[in-house]
Amino acid sequence: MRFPVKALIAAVFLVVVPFVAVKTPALLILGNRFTFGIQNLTYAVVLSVAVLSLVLLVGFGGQLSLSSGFFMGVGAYQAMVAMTWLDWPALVAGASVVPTTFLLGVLLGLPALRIRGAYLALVTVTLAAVLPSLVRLPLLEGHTGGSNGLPLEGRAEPPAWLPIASMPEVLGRIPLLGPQFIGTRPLPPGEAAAVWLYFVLLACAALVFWFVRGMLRGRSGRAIRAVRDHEIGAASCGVDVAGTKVALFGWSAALAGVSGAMYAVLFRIVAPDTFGITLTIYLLFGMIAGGYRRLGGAVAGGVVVAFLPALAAQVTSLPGVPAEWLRGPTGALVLGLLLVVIPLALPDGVVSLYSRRVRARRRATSPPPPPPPVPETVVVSARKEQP
Amino acid sequence: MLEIADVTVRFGGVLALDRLSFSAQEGRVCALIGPNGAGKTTLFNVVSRVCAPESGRVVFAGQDLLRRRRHRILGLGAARTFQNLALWPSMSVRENVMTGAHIHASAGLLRSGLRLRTRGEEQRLAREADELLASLDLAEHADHPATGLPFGTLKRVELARALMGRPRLLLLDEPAGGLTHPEVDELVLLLRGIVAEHALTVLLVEHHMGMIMRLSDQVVVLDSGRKIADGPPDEVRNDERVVAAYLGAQA
Amino acid sequence: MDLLIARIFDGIATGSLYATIALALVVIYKSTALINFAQGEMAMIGAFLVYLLSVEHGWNVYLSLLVVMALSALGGVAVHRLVVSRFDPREHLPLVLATLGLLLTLNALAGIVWGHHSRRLPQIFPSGNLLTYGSASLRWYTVGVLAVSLIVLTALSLFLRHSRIGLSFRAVATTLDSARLVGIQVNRVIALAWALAAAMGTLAATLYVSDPLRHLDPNIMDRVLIFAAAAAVLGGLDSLWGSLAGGLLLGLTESLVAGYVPWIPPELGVCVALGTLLLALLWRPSGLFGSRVTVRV
Amino acid sequence: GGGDGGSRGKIEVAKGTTVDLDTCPSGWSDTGGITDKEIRIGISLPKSGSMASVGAMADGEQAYFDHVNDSDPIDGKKLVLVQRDDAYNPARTRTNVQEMLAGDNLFAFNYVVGTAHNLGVQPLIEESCTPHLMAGTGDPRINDPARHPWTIGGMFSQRSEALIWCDYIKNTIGAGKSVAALYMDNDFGSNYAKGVGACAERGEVKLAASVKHAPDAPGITNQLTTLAASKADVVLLGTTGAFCPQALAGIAASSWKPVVIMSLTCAQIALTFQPTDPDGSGTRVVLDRKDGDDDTFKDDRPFQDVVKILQEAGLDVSGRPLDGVLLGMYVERTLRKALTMPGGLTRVNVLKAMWNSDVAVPVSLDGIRFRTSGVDDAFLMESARIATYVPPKDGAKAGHFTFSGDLLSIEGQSGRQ
Amino acid sequence: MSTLLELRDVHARYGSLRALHGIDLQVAEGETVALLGANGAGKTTTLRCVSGLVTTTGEIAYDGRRLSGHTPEEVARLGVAHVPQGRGTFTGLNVEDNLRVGAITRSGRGVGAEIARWYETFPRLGERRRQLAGSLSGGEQQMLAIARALMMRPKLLLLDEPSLGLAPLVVADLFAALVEIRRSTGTAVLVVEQNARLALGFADRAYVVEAGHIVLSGEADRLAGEDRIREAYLGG
Ligand SMILES: Nc1ncnc2c1ncn2[C@@H]1O[C@H](COP(=O)(O)OP(=O)(O)OP(=O)(O)O)[C@@H](O)[C@H]1O
Ligand SMILES: Nc1ncnc2c1ncn2[C@@H]1O[C@H](COP(=O)(O)OP(=O)(O)OP(=O)(O)O)[C@@H](O)[C@H]1O
Ligand SMILES: [Mg+2]
Ligand SMILES: [Mg+2]
Repeated sequence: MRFPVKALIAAVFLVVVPFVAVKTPALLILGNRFTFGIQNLTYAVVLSVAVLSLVLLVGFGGQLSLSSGFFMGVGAYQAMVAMTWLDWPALVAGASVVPTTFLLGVLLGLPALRIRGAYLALVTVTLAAVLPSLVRLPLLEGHTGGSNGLPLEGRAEPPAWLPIASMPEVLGRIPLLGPQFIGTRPLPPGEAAAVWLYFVLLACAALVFWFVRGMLRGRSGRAIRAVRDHEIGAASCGVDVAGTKVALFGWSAALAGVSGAMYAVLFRIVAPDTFGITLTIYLLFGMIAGGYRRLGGAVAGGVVVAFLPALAAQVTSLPGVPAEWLRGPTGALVLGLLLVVIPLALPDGVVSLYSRRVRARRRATSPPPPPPPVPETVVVSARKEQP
Repeated sequence: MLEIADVTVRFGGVLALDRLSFSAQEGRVCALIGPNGAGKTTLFNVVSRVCAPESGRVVFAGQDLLRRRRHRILGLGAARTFQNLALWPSMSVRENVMTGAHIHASAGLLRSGLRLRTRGEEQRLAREADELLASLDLAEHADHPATGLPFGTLKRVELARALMGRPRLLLLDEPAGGLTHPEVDELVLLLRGIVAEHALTVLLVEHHMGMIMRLSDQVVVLDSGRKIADGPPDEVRNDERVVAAYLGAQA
Repeated sequence: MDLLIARIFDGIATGSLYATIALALVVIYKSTALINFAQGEMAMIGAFLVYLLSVEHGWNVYLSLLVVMALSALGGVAVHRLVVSRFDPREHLPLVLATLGLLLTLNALAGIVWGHHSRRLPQIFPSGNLLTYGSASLRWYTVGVLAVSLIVLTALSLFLRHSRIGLSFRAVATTLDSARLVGIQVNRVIALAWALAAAMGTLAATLYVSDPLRHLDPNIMDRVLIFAAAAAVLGGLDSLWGSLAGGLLLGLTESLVAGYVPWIPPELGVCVALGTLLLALLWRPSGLFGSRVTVRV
Repeated sequence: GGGDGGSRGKIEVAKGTTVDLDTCPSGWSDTGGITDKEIRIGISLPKSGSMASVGAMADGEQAYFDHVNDSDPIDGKKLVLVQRDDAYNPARTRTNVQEMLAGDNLFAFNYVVGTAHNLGVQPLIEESCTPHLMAGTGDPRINDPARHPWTIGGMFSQRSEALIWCDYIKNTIGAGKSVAALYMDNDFGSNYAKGVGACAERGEVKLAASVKHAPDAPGITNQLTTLAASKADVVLLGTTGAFCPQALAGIAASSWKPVVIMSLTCAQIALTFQPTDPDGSGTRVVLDRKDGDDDTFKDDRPFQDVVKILQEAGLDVSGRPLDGVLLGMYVERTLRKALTMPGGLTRVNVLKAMWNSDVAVPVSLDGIRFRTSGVDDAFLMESARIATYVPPKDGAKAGHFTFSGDLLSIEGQSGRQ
Repeated sequence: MSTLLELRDVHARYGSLRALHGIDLQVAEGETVALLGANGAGKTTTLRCVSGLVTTTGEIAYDGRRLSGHTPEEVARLGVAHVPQGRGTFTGLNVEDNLRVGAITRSGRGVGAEIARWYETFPRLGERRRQLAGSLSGGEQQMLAIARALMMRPKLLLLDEPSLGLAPLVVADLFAALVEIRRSTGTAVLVVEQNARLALGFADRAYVVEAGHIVLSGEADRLAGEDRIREAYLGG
């Protein structure tokens, strides 16, 4: 075994970055100020779990189901209701989301055994449009806060034994990095809380990724891919196609639910319009832009979805463009153009930048594995279909 | 051992199998021949539960296969290969073959996610797969994705995958497709060995008459979904109706 | 009784609008098996151009509409050339993302150039009612939209059935590589589909906003697109007539359910659409009139 | 100003309104966000997405700030408006506010838009001890000086408006009239619904039908049919944007002829009432501000100056940009007032000015003043007049509003549920 | 006879894997050429090079023009019909439409008659004319693919293992039909065939490919007599 240099670098990076981000450094480019804050950083962690749920279902499972935004909303609301009305601690509330969303996912998986491809995609997109109306139903309004959203008071304080607030005193001494970007002053309570929240959610996300990674390996991972690539072939090898698919829907929904719970803990407000179709589009964007055929793509996707719209919206001047042109939704314009350009430049997503380099370095003797086929509609025409 | 009784399959107006009945004996190779579109693959699909017959029974080792769901068939001992390949191109050859032993392992999604006793099982499967690949002369391709290899090689990979399920009944759909004569000869030897070693019952669909003659103990001839001959190879070969419907003068 | 008839008229009115937009989606799907999420925004731009010509430059509305439809067709070809054709046509997801990007881009562009306030287009059909029954009335506008979609549908389906282009569409959509091998100029065929769909979209959007009940602003289309997509799916994504059936069915269900099922209030229109869609697809997984893909082993 | 460390103590800025400066972050300063040259104000609002039309407010406000900076800068400093787009997503709003607080060196916030959005950011803003002048929500929860002294609401509360409707129906149209109501299914519409519902519960009006429509519904035909079927005497339109003209046209096309009362957000001549359109004749509205397209105000000098500012900036002279000017004027006047107080332009003084406000701006109808007085009166916008739309007579290029009755004031009652 | 197709030093690769290492090959007008070789030798790749389905280096000349860089549709429009390995029928179209697509680059006249003629050669297809191609049996699809290619009235026909999956009787009929077509239209044929005996009986000349190289070429009759060929391709 080699010394895990990469893991070490990653760990240092993950630990140092929040202390930099909490200072919200800004970058000046062509007269635009782009900020980099801890809120977005933590949001990236939350979103990467949501994108992972799509990567699992679409990328690995081959089910063109875009329901993650919906389940994220369900998870967020459930966690929030548990925390506000039942006073459950955040971790318990978050965990309680798993069984509910799993079951809902299974329920969605049942019709998906028959509905496929573009049809499934559009049905599930519609699903995302439904949640806001459901939340505002008079019947539920009392608990969900209806259109006004459901806020949660207070904030998550770091435990006393953890020296988060005083960490900059240590990290700030690291030459080059520290004094400039972190400073050496201890963090005020609000900032310490933000960093603490980042670590907590990062740990949750890491656990989820670890779990999914295990799921995609070995027997179960092969079953998932077998079902995606060739259902009949899979069944002939004894893989329970329907069961695998339904379970995958369940787990994917549960991941989205967890991500929603993390969202609730992070933002302390849930509102119906957050979980509409726009979120679904962004998650889809994260999945493809990140790279939907790899777990790393989910991380990249989360980062991209958290930062890109926010950064794009900070474009206030473009060279050669008159100011009154930049009054309107310039951010959306920049974002839209990026959505077109990114998949063109990187059809395998942002992660492919990294893995291309790695692959070039390894210079494998065997040819590169071909990309798995795009999920396609395969219907066996027969007099009767087996369930 | 395998008994097909009165099986009828209809696709819209097409009668693909018409009250087909025959049985195949244990440990023997039963060949199924007939013109294109006679219903050979359809019969395979019925036995492996890919499509449901309108009527009839399929009994294997005392079990009514038509009562079982598709993925339970391998558990009862019947494995198949496909006329036009049903491999998973995103997996390596080894992984394809390991998946063939899906029913001989047990780690599900949850257990794999939590990594509960999955390691030993994986190692066992990989070992078995490598042994099988070596015996089928596929060891060099183990890490290659199951695509882009020559058609004949992929057909052999499918054979390996089917064997990983430790079947008692093997359904082979045109295993010699895309092979040259000498390669067919090798395949015949290989299959003979496998049949003997695992005491397999084989149902074989093939258009390569040389192979049929050398390998099979019994030949069933289909035409338009109906059985027109059933007997030992030599007898069938000289059957007038078979010659007229299938072989043609040249054979 | 009046009320029932009024609700049926409502259903037909909204349904025929869903149908016209669904039709544009279907045209693209038929040749590429792709859902163009930017369809609505392309159509919105078209409607804006009609507005500019007819209101700001004082052209005749019908003339403006025809001119803009022709321009849109060119725009469709441009979109294909500049964006779509640069993607690997077998890889749908990146392309879908690109159409989403296009959606955002066009929407933002319209917002920047024209602002977000609403404008009113001249009427295309006479105002007033064709017939009234008690308090229920069938507006000329509704009848007009329905008539136009019928005409367009008939023309389009005749064209696709009896020209080689229709055959090319289907060939390209099922097996792209083989289509190349028989000499079909795949890029031209797909470009043509984009042109057709863009022109159809402009027509649909213009009809949509020419209703005195509606206004033109850059966001008009994201409100209908989801219903139009549902209508297209309901009818079967590759069926022209299915889009009309799907649209009407959706419109009628929405207005009747909202009107007569007390526990489903009208603001849950999307839920009704989704419910209808799910039930229909469970019954027929490729929509009411869609063709099934057959892949056998 | 304050400084690092040390006790800064509690200060009562208005009646029952106390800020505890000891809870402010270390490094907080009473004059944070004010430099030699600039006073920095932050705004987060949707400039893209389905609510993008709201974004034009920032353009109007910016135009007014530019005007002030050019003509009469406050304390010789430039007013800088730091704008952020949140696409009407509360998470983006919260991120925006957090990042602006950390990195943009703001003196105060102005008009963060949305109810959920404001509820979400209020703790952040409060924790950072930054004033939020005119939060963009009509929800009365935001106007709570005893608990949340740093934020004041900046909209005519929809519940107040509904109360005025109710009084108007009862007093002018006739007691016990039947009412049909249309609401947008979001925070905006639900506040109207609550106000009207309370009124119906008290028996002041008879609610014959009440329907909602999704904020992103493609049309409201079904809803209008339901309303028409009720044959009510009065219809209330608690909706906004493009739905206002849709509703008016739909009602005009039907055989139903109710008295129409609609949201003041609809009261824009150019957008809701097409210049030449007879629809909507006689529509009542609770109005508190002028319209740049309304000829009634063509001799109103101060207002025409505002209109000119907008015209020169290439913006619409009614609707959102005009609202933006109103915001800008309020901010400017409040800051100027603070400047006159002992200690000058500080955050605490801004709070004092904000909670003891008495400001009039030429965008509002004459006679309307934004008054507050700590917990006794926590609402800025509480008076309006009933206006009736008159379509253009032949020759006129646009219709106008006529006003009936005096200025209605519900001063101090806005919190009433 | 003049040369119709000429490959000179053609190389091709799939990713990092090199499949062809310099192929030289010629087909004269009206000539039938067979390409023999073991599994994975590069026969299919050679045909794909001609059709422009893989990127290649080297010289490909067809009918007096250079083909390198041409797209498959351009090649097809020049009169090259390719029946790919794995058939590539239009699964979503029915049999008749598949045949009509074959003639899509020509004007509509005479198409009906020609379709009828193919139904004669492959009666099976006639019986199944309204069936979706995707649901045909393996052999039926193979017949369809060949018939569709011939609907193009090609100058050069590229056949990749045409006998794969066909019943012996059908194979015999097919080759008889091909001989007839060659005679009446002068179509040149480049055929890859595992059944070497059949191929050599049918072709004028043959090439043997091994691991991406041409190792042997010559008159078909002469090759059939060579020991090396008998051993490697014709079996005992
Ligand atoms: N889904 C289907 N719909 C309609 N017809 C079908 C379907 N599946 C099979 N058929 C028809 O049933 C008949 C039997 O097909 P099958 O695949 O069993 O033939 P086969 O004997 O395997 O032929 P081959 O030797 O060509 O593989 C064929 O004529 C085929 O066209
Ligand atoms: N799509 C592909 N990706 C990667 N490698 C490929 C691909 N197609 C073919 N190859 C490789 O290229 C080489 C030549 O293949 P080709 O298909 O041309 O052989 P062939 O002689 O036609 O064999 P077959 O008998 O299978 O038809 C083989 O080693 C094969 O593994
Ligand atoms: Mg078969
Ligand atoms: Mg080959």
